[in-house]
Amino acid sequence: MALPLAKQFALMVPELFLLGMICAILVIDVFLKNSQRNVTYWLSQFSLLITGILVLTMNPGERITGFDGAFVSDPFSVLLKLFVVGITIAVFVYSRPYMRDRELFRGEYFVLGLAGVLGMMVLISAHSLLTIYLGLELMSLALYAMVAFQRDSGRASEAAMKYFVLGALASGLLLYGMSILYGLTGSLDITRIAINLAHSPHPEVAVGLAVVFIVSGVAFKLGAVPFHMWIPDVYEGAPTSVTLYMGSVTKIAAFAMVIRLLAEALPSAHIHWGGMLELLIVLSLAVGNVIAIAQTSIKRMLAYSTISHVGFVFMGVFAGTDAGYAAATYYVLVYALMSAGAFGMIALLSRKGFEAENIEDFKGLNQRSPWLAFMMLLIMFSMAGIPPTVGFYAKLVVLQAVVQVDQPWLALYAVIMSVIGAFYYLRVVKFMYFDKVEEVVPVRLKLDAGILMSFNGLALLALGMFPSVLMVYCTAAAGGL
Amino acid sequence: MSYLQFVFYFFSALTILSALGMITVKNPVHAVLFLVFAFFNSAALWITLRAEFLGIVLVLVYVGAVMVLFLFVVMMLDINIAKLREGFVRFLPLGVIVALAMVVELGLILGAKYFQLAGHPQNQSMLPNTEALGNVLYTQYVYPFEIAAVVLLVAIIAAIALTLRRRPDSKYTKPEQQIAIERNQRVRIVKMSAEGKSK
Amino acid sequence: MIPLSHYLIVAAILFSIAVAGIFINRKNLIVLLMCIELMLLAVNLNFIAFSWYLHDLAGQVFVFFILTVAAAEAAIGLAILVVLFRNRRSINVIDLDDMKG
Amino acid sequence: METVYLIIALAPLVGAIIAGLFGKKIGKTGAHTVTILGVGLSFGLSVWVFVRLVFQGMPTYDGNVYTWMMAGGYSFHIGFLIDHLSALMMLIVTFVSLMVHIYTIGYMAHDEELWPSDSQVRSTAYQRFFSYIALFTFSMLMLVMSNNLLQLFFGWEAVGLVSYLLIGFYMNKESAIYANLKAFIVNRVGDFGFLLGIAALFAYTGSLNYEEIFSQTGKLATATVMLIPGQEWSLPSVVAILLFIGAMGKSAQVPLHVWLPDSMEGPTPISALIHAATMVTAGIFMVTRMSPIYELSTTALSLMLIIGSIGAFFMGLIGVVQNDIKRVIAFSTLSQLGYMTAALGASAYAAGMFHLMTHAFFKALLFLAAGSVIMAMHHEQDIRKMGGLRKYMPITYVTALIGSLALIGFPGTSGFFSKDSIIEAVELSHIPGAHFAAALLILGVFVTALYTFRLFFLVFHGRERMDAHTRAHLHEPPWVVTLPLTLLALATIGAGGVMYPLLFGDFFRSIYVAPDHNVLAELHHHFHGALAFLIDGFLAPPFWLSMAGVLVAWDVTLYRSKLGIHVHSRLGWVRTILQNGYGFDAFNDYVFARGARGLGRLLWKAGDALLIDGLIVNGTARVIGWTADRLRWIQTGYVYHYSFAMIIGLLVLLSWYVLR
Repeated sequence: MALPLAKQFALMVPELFLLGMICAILVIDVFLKNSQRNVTYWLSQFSLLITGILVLTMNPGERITGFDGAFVSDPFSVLLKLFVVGITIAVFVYSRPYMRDRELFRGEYFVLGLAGVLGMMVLISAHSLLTIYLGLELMSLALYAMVAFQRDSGRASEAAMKYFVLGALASGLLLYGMSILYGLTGSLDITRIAINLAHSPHPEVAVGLAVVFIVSGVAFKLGAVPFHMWIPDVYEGAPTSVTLYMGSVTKIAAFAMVIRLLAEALPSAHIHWGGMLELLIVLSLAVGNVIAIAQTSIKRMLAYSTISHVGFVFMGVFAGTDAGYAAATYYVLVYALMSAGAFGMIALLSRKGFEAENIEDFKGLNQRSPWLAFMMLLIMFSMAGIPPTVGFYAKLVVLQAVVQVDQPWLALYAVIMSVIGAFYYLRVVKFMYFDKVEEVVPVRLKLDAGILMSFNGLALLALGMFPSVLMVYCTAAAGGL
Repeated sequence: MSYLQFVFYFFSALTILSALGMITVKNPVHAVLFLVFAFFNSAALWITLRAEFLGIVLVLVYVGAVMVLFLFVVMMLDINIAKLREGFVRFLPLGVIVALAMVVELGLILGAKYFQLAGHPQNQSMLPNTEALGNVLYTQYVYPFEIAAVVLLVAIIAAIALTLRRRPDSKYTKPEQQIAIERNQRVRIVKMSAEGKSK
Repeated sequence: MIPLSHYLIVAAILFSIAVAGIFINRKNLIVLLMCIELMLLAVNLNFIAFSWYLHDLAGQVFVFFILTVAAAEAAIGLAILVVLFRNRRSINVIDLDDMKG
Repeated sequence: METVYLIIALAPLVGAIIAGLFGKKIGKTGAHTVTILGVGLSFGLSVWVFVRLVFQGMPTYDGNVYTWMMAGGYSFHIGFLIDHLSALMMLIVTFVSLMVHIYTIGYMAHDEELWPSDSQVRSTAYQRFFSYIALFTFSMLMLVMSNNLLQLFFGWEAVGLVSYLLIGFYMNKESAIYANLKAFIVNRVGDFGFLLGIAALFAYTGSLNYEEIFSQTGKLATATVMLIPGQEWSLPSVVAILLFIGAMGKSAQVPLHVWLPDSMEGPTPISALIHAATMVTAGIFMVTRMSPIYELSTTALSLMLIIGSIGAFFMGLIGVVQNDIKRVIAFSTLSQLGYMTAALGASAYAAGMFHLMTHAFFKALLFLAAGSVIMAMHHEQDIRKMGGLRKYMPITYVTALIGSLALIGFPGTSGFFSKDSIIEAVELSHIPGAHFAAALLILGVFVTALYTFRLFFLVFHGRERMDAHTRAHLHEPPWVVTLPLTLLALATIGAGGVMYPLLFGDFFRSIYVAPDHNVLAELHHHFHGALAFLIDGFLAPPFWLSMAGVLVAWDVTLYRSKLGIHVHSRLGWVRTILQNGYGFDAFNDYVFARGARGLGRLLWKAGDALLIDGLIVNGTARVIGWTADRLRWIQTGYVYHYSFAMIIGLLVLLSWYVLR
């Protein structure tokens, strides 16, 4: 069972490499002049790229645990890490002009961003309560700082403060649940907790207590109602480049935490957390979709839409079957892609002294840049779940998973709610295509960002037409849990 | 009541009271001090559970560093105390109700028979607490230990990135330039004709 | 001997006080940060109590890491607080309502 | 072989993409060259496949080429089923499409003149048009080559899409946009039924693959479904009728036929290809493909028989009073589609398919000839302003005559073989409603001859009623127009005699006909070779009826042209009824369109207000909007409220799930 230490370290070569690069960048950045900040940027991108390649090449192809069960490498973690790293690259590309215009283009931003990625990777591979907590905190601390990064902005610091206080509260809830779980099972290891809970009788009520706190904690990180309140404010207040980061990749990591805690550690308590998730799903779908309609800020609108998407992700988890976990994985990966595209679009359309944060700012985008408008159309269609974009398929597999566990009413409810939700996505499309602007300001677009955005948008279409390409991996990932 | 029980109830009561004090006093400096007091008492509680090392760490590191940081910030920020306490009483009942509900629910579960395990714990290992912790920390828990190090690194970077301000207008001397000064840069000998004596 | 549940109940009370403190306190952000510290203290007590009664060191190790993380968290929290104060000249919770709806 | 099939389907798509995306760069010549090459390749390969399949006994191909998705134990594929039925359809589609492509070079050559000079799309309209028709060919091929209902549905929607794009091709014409919208809405009604039918089949058989569905017909036959509590309905009937509703939309059957006459707003080559020869026959094809299901339900067959024959007779009547050259042919298409549907209803699927083929040839021919006339007349479409064109356009004249004779079923032409066999099949059928249908179909022969030759005589014979300027410029169109006309005319004459054997025996192996429905087998007993059939044809009542029709047409248009006016004044009300198309349009306008418009306005207002200024005025949207505004208040911006919500949530979960 216990591998030699060298082999254990070999499992986490990507993480070690990334850590080394973080330290290196931190030191190199100190010696750079402000005009040479691009060096930091390219170094960060290079680190991410190599990390991604390492994740691929060091992929054991099976489930291996190391460090006394604290670290696990399985198909699930490899898939999620690849997406985290890949989408972060896109996030950095989208945010470069935005950061530069606002004098935020500093080395610390990239160091913190990379540290956040490291935290996500730790979280994704975490296999004990301790590493879950540490990974989560590593990610969250980097995020708190990134939200407050625009130091002269009152709104950014307000958002950071709200995020921090509520995030710490949620961490506290999660920790409390973990402590009860530890008390019940006497172990921090996920596998041992699962075995212990399944094989020796435990008082229902006590398990329920632990589950309530843990569900509350993870629901906060993903942003399910009623633990969602931070999302709109923080998304709106944070610099768009940070919103982009936290809106896309961190959801993947948070989802990994949900799977590790609920699906792997507590499968025997499905009866408890299933019911709780159901309540959260019902509330999230309603609140997210309905309030989004009344928004005028596109960042807030997308924040509420996040909440409704979280409802869908939870529906997959709620099913509690392998098909459900695969569907939820698929959904969250697709969501990260869509949200990176949507927030990335906001960042790309912003200029010096102008934030494209109102829905009205998308007016007449078709006149200004037909191609970007088309990409945004694809993203909005995908979020609304309109075929042939991948959003439709993602919703479909989730609904299917729910129907298979005999919850047709929940599926029907979700469908109705997403029809309501389609309203506000289409509103953006309407603004882009049917409203005219008097003065047509051409969009100034960097080549790399343009290519990546095209890739991002077209990927949603291509995946929608050939959904099985990704679904195969998701099914394998869920099967390997 | 045994000695241990007395110690337990005494310190528990003090911890809870100082926690209550913390959330109710007006002056934030007092609040910090109440929290410090709560930490001291719970350190004592931890020691009753034979966790001497953690108890001492709590006092030395936590109270000694973190709480002092709190105090420092409280005093650094110029806060109008009187204004801060307005409207407190209005929301107190709601807070009390929710907190009580929570205590009751948690108490019902925790106080019931489920958590009565091992009423008479025996001292399982002869190793002192500090040594036992040290043994596992660098072996079994080396991975979490490394992550914790990164967490601290991130905290340092974040704190500096957020608060460090280079003031362009601040004046400071450069010692190396002061040392490397040459005489002729400072003293100029001017030749001039002597002034005529006044009459 | 003191039963385990006594420790747990003390922790639960501390936890509830911390939670109540977070939403009773409408004026001072620093007290919010302190409430979070108190909450972690309650969790730590839980872990240590379990650790002792289960004869398992893992709980204490967890507490060790929680203390580390909490210190880091406090540092960042206070840094954000300072930034906020510089921008707003206030740490009044009620003033934090630029974004809503 | 799989590669060949893929090439057949994809070659037009490649052409469409190149012409559509790079239209500006490759220019007009590039656009038509690349699309014609694509379609030509498909046609060549289709011929080869057809020959191999039919004459060299190559086995039927049924296989999947790509797994589109696997979900929850079900898998959805893209695959091909190439049997005699689909090979025939491929042949028809690619042949007519190729002809239309070539024809379009001539027809659209000066198309820019029809656009306002400031129109942005003007410069690429030509390329766009070629891109569309090539895209249409691809979609239609996907539809007919499919081996499952999902892909069929994909093709179904795709051809619909291209059809809407082309009806509204002249997007600056309001009538074109209106027609476009009408086609869209009417087809949605049909598609809704179609989709429900597919869903019902999927629910009961767990598959969308034809093969797998048909292997379960035994089980399906006795299945019942309860749509209204207490009412058990036979599942095959429900499915068959739902699918037929889809066919009604696409194949323009009464009462969902209203979009087809208006679709003539599109350029004429489109009317020939999409709205006469191929797309509108997709419904006929689909029903034929699903014959094993239809054979389980006499109810559905009877329904088709009645709807088809009503369309065949009454739509033809309307054609008699139309004055727009394209609208006359459009109503003729409706009538002929009625014949095909009636054939399906009589279980004479092979006869329906046969008529589909011959109709594709002669109707495409007629439309293209009409287009040729329209071109010569400088886009004048009113037949009252034509006349005597025989002299000026001999090739068009001859080909149009061949087409008209085929349409009225003159013995020897292809139309004769196919239409006569339909009539006889219906006469022999025992399905309820068959007698009624047979009577209407036979009367329809007279009507067909009447409107066809009324049109023919008014256009090509008699007094020249156009103005002097037009007359001076009358001339035969270029070879790219006359070549397709000639080729189609040859096909129109030849197809009947050559292809006649496909009616009988097991040519269409995939068609299943219940033994007691098999009218074609019965017909076969009376059949003593094509020649005998031909001679019989001269003696049968339909021939005399059609001759009477021609005579009457001649009488009212040429011999006693005043008589027409006389009749008009006496029977004005009949004419009004006919010209209003039995009031279908008016009815739709009053009930559906106005009702829908009212509903639409309601929703539009709600949607619009919501969309434009975030305020909600009306309807459901108002409730949601109101709720949204209320719910927003929860988001106060205060941290303590946020944490309070979290704690309350926690307490609720705790109390609900733990302490219950």
